[in-house]
Amino acid sequence: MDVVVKNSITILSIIAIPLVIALFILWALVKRVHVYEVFVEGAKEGFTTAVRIIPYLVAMLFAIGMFRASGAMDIFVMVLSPLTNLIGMPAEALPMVLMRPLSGSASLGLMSEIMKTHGPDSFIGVLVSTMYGSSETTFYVLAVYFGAVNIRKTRHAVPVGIIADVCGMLGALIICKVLFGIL
Amino acid sequence: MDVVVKNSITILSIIAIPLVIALFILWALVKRVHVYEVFVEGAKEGFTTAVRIIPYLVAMLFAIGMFRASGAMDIFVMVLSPLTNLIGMPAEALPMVLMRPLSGSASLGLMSEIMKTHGPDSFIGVLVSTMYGSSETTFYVLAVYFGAVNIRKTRHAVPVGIIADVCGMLGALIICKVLFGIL
Amino acid sequence: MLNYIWTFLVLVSLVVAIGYDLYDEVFDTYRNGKEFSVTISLTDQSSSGRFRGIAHVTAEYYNAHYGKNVLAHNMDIPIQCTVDSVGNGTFQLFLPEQAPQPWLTMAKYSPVKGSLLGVISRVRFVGTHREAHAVLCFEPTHFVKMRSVTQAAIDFVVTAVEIALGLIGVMALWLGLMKIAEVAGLLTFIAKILKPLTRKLFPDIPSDHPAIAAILMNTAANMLGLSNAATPLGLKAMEELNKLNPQQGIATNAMITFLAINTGGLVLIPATAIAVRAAAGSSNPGIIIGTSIIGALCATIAGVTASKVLQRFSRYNNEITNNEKEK
Amino acid sequence: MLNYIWTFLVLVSLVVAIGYDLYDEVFDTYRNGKEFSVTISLTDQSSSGRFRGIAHVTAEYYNAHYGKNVLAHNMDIPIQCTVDSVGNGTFQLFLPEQAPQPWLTMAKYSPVKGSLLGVISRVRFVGTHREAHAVLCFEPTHFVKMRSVTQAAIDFVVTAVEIALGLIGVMALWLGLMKIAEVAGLLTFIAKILKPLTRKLFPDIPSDHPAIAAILMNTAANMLGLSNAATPLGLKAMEELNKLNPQQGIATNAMITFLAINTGGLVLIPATAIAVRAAAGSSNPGIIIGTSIIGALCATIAGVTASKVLQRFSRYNNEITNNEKEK
Repeated sequence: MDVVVKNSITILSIIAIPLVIALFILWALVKRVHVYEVFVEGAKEGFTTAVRIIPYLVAMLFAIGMFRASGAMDIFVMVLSPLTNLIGMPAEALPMVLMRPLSGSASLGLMSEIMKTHGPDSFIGVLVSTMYGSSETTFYVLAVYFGAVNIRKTRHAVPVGIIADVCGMLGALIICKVLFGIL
Repeated sequence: MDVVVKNSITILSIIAIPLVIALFILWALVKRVHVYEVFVEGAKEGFTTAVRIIPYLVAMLFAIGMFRASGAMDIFVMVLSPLTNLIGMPAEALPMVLMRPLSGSASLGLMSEIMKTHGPDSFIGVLVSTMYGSSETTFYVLAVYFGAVNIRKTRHAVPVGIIADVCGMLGALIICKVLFGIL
Repeated sequence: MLNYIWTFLVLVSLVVAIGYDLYDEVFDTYRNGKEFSVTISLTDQSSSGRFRGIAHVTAEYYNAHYGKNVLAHNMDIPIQCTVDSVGNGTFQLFLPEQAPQPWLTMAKYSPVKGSLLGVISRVRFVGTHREAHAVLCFEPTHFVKMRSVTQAAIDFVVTAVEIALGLIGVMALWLGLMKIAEVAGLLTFIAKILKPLTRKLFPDIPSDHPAIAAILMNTAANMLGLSNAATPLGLKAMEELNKLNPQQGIATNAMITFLAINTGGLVLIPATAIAVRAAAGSSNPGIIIGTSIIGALCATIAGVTASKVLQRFSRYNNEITNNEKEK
Repeated sequence: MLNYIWTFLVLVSLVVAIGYDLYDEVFDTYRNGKEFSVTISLTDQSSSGRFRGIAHVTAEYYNAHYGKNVLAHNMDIPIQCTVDSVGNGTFQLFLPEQAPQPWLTMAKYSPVKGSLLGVISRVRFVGTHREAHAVLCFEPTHFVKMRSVTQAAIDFVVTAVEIALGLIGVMALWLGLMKIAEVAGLLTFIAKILKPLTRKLFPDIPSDHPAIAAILMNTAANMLGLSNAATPLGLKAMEELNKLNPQQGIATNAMITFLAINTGGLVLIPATAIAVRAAAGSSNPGIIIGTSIIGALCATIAGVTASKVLQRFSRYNNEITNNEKEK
């Protein structure tokens, strides 16, 4: 990636928040809004929203925590690896694929471990860090975002999230194979 | 100050709380109040009051935190020091005058630093610790106290606070000059 | 759907944990009740039958005892014993951090964490009391996985609350700032500018609704990797979307499309992954920027497409659209 | 008024931060993209082009490079590099805590905190590979003040919540005790005793109102330096005063007078200041007791006088008094 582009994105991400704050407050000054009073009015929601999330987050992390600790991951890798071998996914990357949507800290640990054993510039190292960098902790996001508005019937949100995760992981695998691997 | 007076004040501040608790409960016993039930009844308010403060405290500390970190203080000292030199205020004490009403921890840090560089028994050391000891974190108090009762229109509270702070700082300067300095 | 996944995660965890534990019981992984012989070099001995020393564990004996080839070198481990005149008593083995398996797990679930406890017997002192031969019998270790699964459940539940309470501050900050922008009319302004872009993605949302601005700001914060701002803005967006929700408690199409964009995880610079790579000594930590963006784009496009396709087959779909049309 | 001060603080902070950062950009404080030559003594070398060593940085070169006289002695800093066959690659410099400025700031905002990262090039090994000459180019450092201001905003917001949640316990304790005193009639009793003293200060409050007792107790706790009790009692006083407030959301005269007394900060023994003086080795730490009291008296008297004078010019004043009179 071009260094100039990378640097300008980095700078943008640094100045984004101060700029947004400045823009909001200057705009409000022009419109003669009582900023402090309005800020306080809006900030009141902070506590109730955070508290509303608690049961959803407890439910989700309870299940994910048990799953992480049970060692069920190893069994899934064992069962699924013959299938994923067919599409050329290295078995070492499979735990990342399975864990990434469930737990950010667990997948970060997996990534660091793979860096240590295989090296960060090995094909598996690049693949796993691409996978980590190109997706979100889907189930955590689902729990928090739906929890904040008390949504219990998620309709097709879970299938959509899983489809997105699978496609993202496949996309990461294919692009890494094309650029760095032997296709 | 007389040591006896100082010691008796110290003792008073130690026994004040136990004495008040004992007085309250004994008086309540005489009046046949159901102390446990009434205590719990009153204590219930503790949580809601504390939570009600949050948005006000967030708003205030957000602005104060940014101000502290921005280094704007140095610029204010630069701009104001010619003015304060006229009334004989040492430039080293100016950051304390400006920071004391905003942030307790920042002004405590300033005081410790001045003690280190100028010595606690120098004129500046005595002046700065007098200034610290003789005033309160006005804006923090305003945010918390008004926040607890949802007051957003503070009317003349801010000017009153600023006038009190300025007079307190001037009083501290004058008394220190009279007692320890060369007026 | 979340019902099934949740049930699946919980039940699979329990079944797998029981499976591992039964395996350990059947194959006696921890050699519960079996005797383990050691030689102890004494370092300190008091009169009351209490002594400290170094227990010498040979790799050969250890591997044979546990039936696994886990220990490469002999080990010297500090031990403390209390024995009576006949040579029976209790011991405490202070395990180092790099101790081999079964012992490491046994120490983790020992009553005194990090130490192995048990009964010592047949203590024989040799060589003017500078050395002793003895037989150790460890406290039995049972159902380790079940215990760790239970512990994880409790730990994660506590973590969940910490995460939520830790959100209060940044939530308040961003909700306060967003309220300023809302009252000042800035959010409506942004929403109107973005109308051509968002009409396709969120046809159900009125074109000047503040939800659009919140969604935009959440997406921008996510792309720039500003997670401190992204979550509060995302929750604000959900709350705005929920104001348009005719059936509280049931997700709307717009919410699911928004979450598809959000969980796609499009980040322009994946800072965490780059930092881990840099710390691991990569010769080019930033090489994954391009590949990550392509991966995330795949996920986002697939997610949005799936949300648009699946909403046609959803059970609640028609009701919501009808209600909205009536308004 | 608070609106203006708040806006002022936020905008001034941002403007100043941008000013400092532009200064850094214009005068190139961090020498972004400039080459820095070092000599490295190798300590450890693996076959894959990875090596560790000690980078020798001379004071003369460092000061010349950054155009400032910041480094007095030469420095030896651990370094880890990954280079290809041509001698190009990346490095990580493990900065010690007492490193000189620009580097210390650069390390603080580096992707791997505490280390400087960057590109190493033109690596030449000399003397049977025990030493290497190379050129370092650090990851660019930009907009440091903006980042620290943003970070401070988030840190303080989190602190605000911690302070508020930390108040719950003492709040509950004192509100419980005050309720006991209230139900037992003690607060009314105290208020009646103090009537001659408080009639002047708080003419709007009925003479037997519990607010008087809460104000008295808050003032006493403040004077004795009992901050754990002072804040809850002060909040209790505010709540009692708010019960007499005809226009919720707007401060009353009594509230402002009370706050003037409170922010005056009259403390009989300023314990924190004395402790700091003692810790700094003062020969007479308590010397400030008298001067502090005089300073605080000036503040209190000025504050109360100002509150009495300014309330006549306040926009909301008449409404409040009229409403109260009607009751």
